[in-house]
Amino acid sequence: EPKTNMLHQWAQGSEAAAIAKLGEMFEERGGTWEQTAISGHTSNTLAKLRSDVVSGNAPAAVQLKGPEIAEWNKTGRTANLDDVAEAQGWDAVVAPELTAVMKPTGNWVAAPMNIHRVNWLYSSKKIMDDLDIEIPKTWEDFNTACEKVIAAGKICIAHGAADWSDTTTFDSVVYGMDIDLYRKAFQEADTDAMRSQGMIDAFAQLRKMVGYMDDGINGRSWEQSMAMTMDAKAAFFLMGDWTVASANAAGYKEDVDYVCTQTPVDWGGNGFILIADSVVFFEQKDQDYIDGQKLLAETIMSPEFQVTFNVAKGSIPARTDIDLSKGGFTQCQQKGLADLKASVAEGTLVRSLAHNMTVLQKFRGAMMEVITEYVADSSISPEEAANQLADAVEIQQ
Amino acid sequence: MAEVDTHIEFDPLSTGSLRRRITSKAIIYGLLVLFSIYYLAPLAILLMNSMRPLEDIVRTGFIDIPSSLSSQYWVEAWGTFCIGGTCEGVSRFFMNSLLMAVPATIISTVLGLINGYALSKWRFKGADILFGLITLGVFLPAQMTLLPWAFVLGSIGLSNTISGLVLIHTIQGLSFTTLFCRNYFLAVPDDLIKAARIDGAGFWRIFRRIILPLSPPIIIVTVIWQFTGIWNEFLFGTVFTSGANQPITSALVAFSGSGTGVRAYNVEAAAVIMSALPPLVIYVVGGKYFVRGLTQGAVK
Amino acid sequence: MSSLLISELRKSYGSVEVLTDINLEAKPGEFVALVGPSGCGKSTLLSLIAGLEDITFGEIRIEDRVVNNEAPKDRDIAMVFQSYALYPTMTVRENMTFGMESRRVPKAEQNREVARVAALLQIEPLLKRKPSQLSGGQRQRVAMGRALVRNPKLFLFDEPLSNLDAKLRIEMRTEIKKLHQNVGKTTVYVTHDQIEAMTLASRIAVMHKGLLQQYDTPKVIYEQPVNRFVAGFMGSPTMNFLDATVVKEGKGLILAGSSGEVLPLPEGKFTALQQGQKVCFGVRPEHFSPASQNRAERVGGISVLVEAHVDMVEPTGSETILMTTISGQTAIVSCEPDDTPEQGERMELAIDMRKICLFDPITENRL
Amino acid sequence: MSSLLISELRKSYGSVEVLTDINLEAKPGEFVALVGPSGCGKSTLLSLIAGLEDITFGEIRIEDRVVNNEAPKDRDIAMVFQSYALYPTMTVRENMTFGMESRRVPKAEQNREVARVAALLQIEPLLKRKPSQLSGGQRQRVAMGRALVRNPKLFLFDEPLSNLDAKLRIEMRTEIKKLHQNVGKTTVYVTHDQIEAMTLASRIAVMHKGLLQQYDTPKVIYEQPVNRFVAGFMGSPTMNFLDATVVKEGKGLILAGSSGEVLPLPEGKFTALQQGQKVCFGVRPEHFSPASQNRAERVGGISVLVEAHVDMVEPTGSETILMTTISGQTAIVSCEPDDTPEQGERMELAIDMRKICLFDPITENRL
Amino acid sequence: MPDSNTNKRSVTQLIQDYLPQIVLVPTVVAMAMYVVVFSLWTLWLSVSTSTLLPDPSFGGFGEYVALWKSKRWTVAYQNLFIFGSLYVLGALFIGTLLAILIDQRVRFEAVWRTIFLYPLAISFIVTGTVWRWIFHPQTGVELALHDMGWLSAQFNWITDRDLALYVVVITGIWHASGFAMALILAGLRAVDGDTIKAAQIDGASMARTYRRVILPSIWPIFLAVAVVLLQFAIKTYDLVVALTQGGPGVSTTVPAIVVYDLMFQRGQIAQGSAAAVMILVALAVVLIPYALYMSYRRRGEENTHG
Ligand SMILES: Nc1ncnc2c1ncn2[C@@H]1O[C@H](COP(=O)(O)OP(=O)(O)OP(=O)(O)O)[C@@H](O)[C@H]1O
Ligand SMILES: Nc1ncnc2c1ncn2[C@@H]1O[C@H](COP(=O)(O)OP(=O)(O)OP(=O)(O)O)[C@@H](O)[C@H]1O
Ligand SMILES: [Mg+2]
Ligand SMILES: [Mg+2]
Repeated sequence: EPKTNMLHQWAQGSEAAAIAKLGEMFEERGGTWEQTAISGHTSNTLAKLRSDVVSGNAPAAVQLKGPEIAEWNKTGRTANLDDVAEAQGWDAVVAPELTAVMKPTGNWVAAPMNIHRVNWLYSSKKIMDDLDIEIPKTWEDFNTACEKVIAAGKICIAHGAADWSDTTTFDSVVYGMDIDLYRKAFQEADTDAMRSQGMIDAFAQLRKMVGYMDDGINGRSWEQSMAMTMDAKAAFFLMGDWTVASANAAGYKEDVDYVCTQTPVDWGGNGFILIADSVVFFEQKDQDYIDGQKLLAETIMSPEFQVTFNVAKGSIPARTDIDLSKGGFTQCQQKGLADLKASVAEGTLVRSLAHNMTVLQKFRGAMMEVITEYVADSSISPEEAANQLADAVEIQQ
Repeated sequence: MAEVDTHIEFDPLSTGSLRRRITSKAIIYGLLVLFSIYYLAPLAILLMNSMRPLEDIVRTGFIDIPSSLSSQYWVEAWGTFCIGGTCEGVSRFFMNSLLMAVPATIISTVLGLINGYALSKWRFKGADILFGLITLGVFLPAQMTLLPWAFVLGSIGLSNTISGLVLIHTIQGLSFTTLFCRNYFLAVPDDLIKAARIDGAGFWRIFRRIILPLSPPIIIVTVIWQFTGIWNEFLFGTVFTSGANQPITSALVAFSGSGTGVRAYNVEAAAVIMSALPPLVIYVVGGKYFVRGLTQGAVK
Repeated sequence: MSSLLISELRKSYGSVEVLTDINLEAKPGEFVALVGPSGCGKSTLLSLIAGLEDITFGEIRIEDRVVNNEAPKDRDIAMVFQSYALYPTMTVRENMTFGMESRRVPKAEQNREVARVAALLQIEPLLKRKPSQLSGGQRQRVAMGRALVRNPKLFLFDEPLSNLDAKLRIEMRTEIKKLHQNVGKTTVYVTHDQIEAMTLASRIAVMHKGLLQQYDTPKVIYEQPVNRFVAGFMGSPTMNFLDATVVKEGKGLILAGSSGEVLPLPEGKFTALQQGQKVCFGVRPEHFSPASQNRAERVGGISVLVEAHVDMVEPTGSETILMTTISGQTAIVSCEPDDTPEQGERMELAIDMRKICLFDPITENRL
Repeated sequence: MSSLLISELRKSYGSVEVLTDINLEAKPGEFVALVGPSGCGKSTLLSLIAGLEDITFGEIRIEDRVVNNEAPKDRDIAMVFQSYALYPTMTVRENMTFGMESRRVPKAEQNREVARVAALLQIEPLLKRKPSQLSGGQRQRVAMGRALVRNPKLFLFDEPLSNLDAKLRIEMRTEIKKLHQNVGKTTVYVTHDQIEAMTLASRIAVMHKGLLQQYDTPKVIYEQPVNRFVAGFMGSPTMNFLDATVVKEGKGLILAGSSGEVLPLPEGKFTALQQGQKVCFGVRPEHFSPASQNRAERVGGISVLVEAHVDMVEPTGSETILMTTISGQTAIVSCEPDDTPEQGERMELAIDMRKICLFDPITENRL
Repeated sequence: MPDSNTNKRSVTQLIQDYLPQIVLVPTVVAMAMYVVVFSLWTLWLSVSTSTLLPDPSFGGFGEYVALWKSKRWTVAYQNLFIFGSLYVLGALFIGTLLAILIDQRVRFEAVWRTIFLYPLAISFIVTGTVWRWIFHPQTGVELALHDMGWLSAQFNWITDRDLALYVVVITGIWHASGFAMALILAGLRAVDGDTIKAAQIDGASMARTYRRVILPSIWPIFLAVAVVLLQFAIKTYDLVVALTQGGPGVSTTVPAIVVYDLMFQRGQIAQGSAAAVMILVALAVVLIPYALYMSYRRRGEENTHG
């Protein structure tokens, strides 16, 4: 009798509801579902995982992201899903950008649940209309628009400062200004790239943008920031597509209250910064749990789940073979999928630094510290910031 | 063991002219009221917001005169609020906390009493070194002990159980309880022990008949200290238990974290008050004895 | 047979020796008082007898049985503490029965014993009270009651009266004396009050710095102290010590600072004295008397007269204490209120020479 | 002029009156001792004089100025406490200068004062120490030093010696006496030790239950106590009270329980006595003496002989206390060691009839 | 010759004699494991090559170097000292003030005492959360002032990187000063009333009496409270997490947060252990002098008694 116990951090709200769906489906398929939802900081989930592994009770399934998967794979304690993957033909349907992450050493150790897009720009429809502003396509446009908004006495960027949200914004800035720089600096942790003029320019742009924010950014949650834009108190909000789910759940309407577009890019074309939530499987001794892992992997990769889960979460399925025009996906989500495909075609697809899809946690953590400090402390110059970014990474190498 | 409360203190303000006395009393009460506002504000804000509609809170913040009050959020918090993937409110986490805090408090207090008694009244070679070792435990940062504890719990099969937390809190608490009890018992005259030994009583009989009856003040201190400490601790609860096994403080940590989804502040405020209620009641009821016992035991 | 026999006893705490080579014997029914200044080791000795501390060296016998390795409860002793050490959470009755309960004495016998002792000490009305509801004297009595119930072989008292105020102390002293005469148990009684020791004990052991100085009857201790320490410690006001030089081939003394008057020594008592030897001349305050009321001669003693200047007069009611200067040395004199001189007066004092002591100024031993 | 004048003073705590109608006067330079049992209100009275508590009713004057509403610091007094109340964190010198600093006395003068007082009390070597580094006697001295530095109008002492052990207490008592003779300040001295009061005071105020019983010189208090309480409180061992009946038209007594021997009363002293009146016959222990050594007659007094049974003998060294039974009533007798009878003996005792007191058994006042 | 060392005691007698030691065995074993083994384990990890999981092979002291090169850590360590000293001194100061106020024979003493003491019962998580609500300009005091019409009112310490640490201090003081108050009050009550009377007679004003006589004489209580609070300060974690999450930027990070993040979020167990060892060092800096001082004092006391 297949059993599972999944460790994840979606303890509340729509995310909790989405994961509850997974449980239901798993049980429908004859499994016994258990979950361990750790609320709060990601560290809490990871601490839990680590302590479980140390105590010899590695969880059957864990929600993990990005390079962490490879790291855990290296410890040799992850389970091999190649059998299921082969039987179900995952290689064919999973977005190619993800397969490298899910198969760190050539074997499937994780099942992707979704693809989130980070580089969304939400604009307040009302402000755009009132002030007669075009939704900006480039960073220069963006700055011009902001000047206009500020002149009109409104807040331009709604933001809640935190290391991850500051970095989310910076992801978009660097990516939009220089995609190669993004790849070198943020995906390969190349410290020369971090010290380059491009990075200094990006920091300068970030500094400008901090100026477009109000001074209440510290301690504000991202939902509060979102509401500011939706309620037309602020013009723009830069955030991932989970915003869509939350906004819709809170009763805001696409194209009425807000408009979603990709964040500005100076190089034209379609861009996509991606996150994929995935579930990693650890080796088990109990046959029930081993069976459960197979069943869970199948469930996660099943089109039904991918649809239900992603509708709830605002993201797009990890399977590329799903038609988003059906099943309750919003326009933003559909636009997201289209952009993804275009981006893949143009070769502009990247993974997100802010959301732990690129470099190891230790580099990411060090970099986020620098970025969030830069946002908080206006006395740091862009040059200093670029050097600090590189230094922080070099220390950890 | 000086009785703190029977001490007739000298009151410099009871002499001198009437006017001076009145002004000084006014200043004293004025200051006390001011400070009380500082101390009570958070509690008042919690209480108020636990009954305000969410729209109010979102619109006008936490400090505002409520437009309407309702106890429905309390009901929700207790029974239906979604925490950690289940929507059963805080009730069962509350029970978990009780199941964790009560045994851990009792066991660590009992052991602390015995340890303190053995260390203070049967001084043997090395007793001071042992005592030093035990008190060191007071100061170990919890983060440091997480992984070793994980290993220990795993090897004895207590991962993700309330019993595991009871074990951790008992051992961590031993330092405090032993410290308190030992210092308290130092004030019990050695002659009592000698008299009892001559009377033919042994180690346990002296403990039961002489020491325990003298211990209520320090038992109150250790119980209050341990209970609130254990009840309010969240790191171990978060890391070593999950889901249905979590104690209430860990379950409510969502508060501080960057959780996603819309925040029901009013329900959370109600849940927070509930989670704080047991230690609060204990302090309000036992505060007097706590202070008295603490000065007899801790400050030496 | 002896009730208590202590031989070559030593006790050290770490490297500090607090008791050195103590030898002491108590006959059945004897009342032995241990006196000495604070810290001289009295309580330690009592603890060793009781078995509350380990013996470093030596032997203790109770009724001829070596008890060195026996636990306190097996030594059949009872002890009364300075702080009374009553169990604060038990009633008086429970305090008294606690020991019997520990020894599993049948209930009926317990009740009989409590009744007997309570009657003896007249504490029946207190049996239901807690120690905190008792006055100092009552606590004292209960503490004794607790010691009495078991009819032990040996009673140990550690300064049982020193927490009481002066009046009560005198009353309780008499009570203890009566009690001992009634019960007749061998008793070792620690005190630093020499009057208690004098009035209560059949023999007194004077201790100083862990050493037993003298062990004898009160009379001998008071009248023939072995050394200056014992002489000074026993007696209140304390003995006067005057510097003097031996003259007349050992048959007289000249006080240092005097104009040369010779004080003749009693015949045959100080035969070993050498001409010119320096001595310390000890006279107790009550062995002075105004020449007019020469007490010594009245009772058939020999006396000598010295001149004194009265520096201060302290009437206590029943007697008057005079601070005087004799040949430039200060001396305390006690006299009857009726004989009291005025402050500043010069007067003749008679010294009862039968009662004086001489000490070697260097060894401080009595000559 | 009087240094201190207390008129109709009352003090209540809530509904409990702890001092009732106290009238007391101290002449300049007088040494007044307040004695009485614990809880009689001595410390309260001192606190009222010092201004540490509010007066309920009445008036206190210091050097003829009403101070009822003045703060302690304005009354120009100094006080020495039982616990010494030295400031534990200050050195001896700082303890002494603290008051002067509070009053902004110039530094130079402070130093002069400290030097003067330290010399007077011989505490110069202690000036740099903290109180915890001092012995009991030294603390006592420093406490006095602190009181002395300011040259106040009035000295108040609250049982300054009761924390010291017996020997030291006697020494310090003498020192205080010397000091008072040197400094000559008016002093109010609380004690519950009647010997201290007797030896130190120029006048003694005996208090009982908030009432002033008697205020007079030590001699009068001792010899002519106004009532049985004062008689019993002053003197150690305490006065014996024997029941008796007046016979021979007021010229003789018969002890209750005796076989009818008449004790003749001294002439002219008890003229108001009625035939058949019951009285309480008070004799101090030292006014008995063995018939063979009839002290009373020796000093020219009148004495009567009574027969006594010696129940117990308590030799204290300088004197011997006898517990006796006279006509079935117990009496404590003090005698010289040389006259000591054996326990159980019958003996004849002489009573010095000049010294006796008679009390009304009901009002307890002296007749 | 009598010899007290001939031991003829039976086994049960022996057990009786060593009972005090025997009952301590479980505690000693537990504490030896908890204190000694856990500490050594951490020490070893800090020089190991551990990353995601503990790994016992030796990796040198590089992690310490890396730790001290990290800005976040240096800020955190510096914050520890700033926060620690302000928190302890502040709590002692407020606690003393409150104790003195209550000591003036006020009415309803128990009520005041409870009001000031109750924060001790509240968890740091809740404390931090509620105070964040109060301090945050968009939810708390500033908003309330704006709503009341005072639009220029500014109260945004929590979002100001230079002031945010003081918010943590104020909140910490709120939590702990009742504890200080309670102990100091009990201390004040135990001060010998006669010394206070003596000071009055010496002409000292009330303020001077407290400053020069009463407070100095209860300094051991201050010391004890300070040590208890300092170890709280050094272990501070939940309070900051709930109140500021270490921000703005890293301006309010404290070492315990860094340790936790390094060990658990970033998978740098070795560096996290190194940080934990540094916390122990900070503790030792506080505790060793205290312990030495206390034992010195105890010895001193014994000497004056002896
Ligand atoms: N446990 C101990 N460790 C070390 N020294 C001790 C111990 N107990 C007592 N002493 C020392 O032994 C000496 C004798 O102490 P003891 O208590 O027997 O004196 P004492 O004569 O009873 O004095 P007091 O009259 O003050 O009661 C003292 O110097 C004391 O300091
Ligand atoms: N603050 C107070 N409130 C109520 N009663 C008090 C107060 N202070 C003293 N008393 C009572 O007043 C009476 C007199 O007390 P006081 O201290 O003056 O006695 P005392 O003669 O000094 O006794 P002692 O010799 O024990 O010092 C006592 O019965 C005491 O209980
Ligand atoms: Mg002793
Ligand atoms: Mg008094």
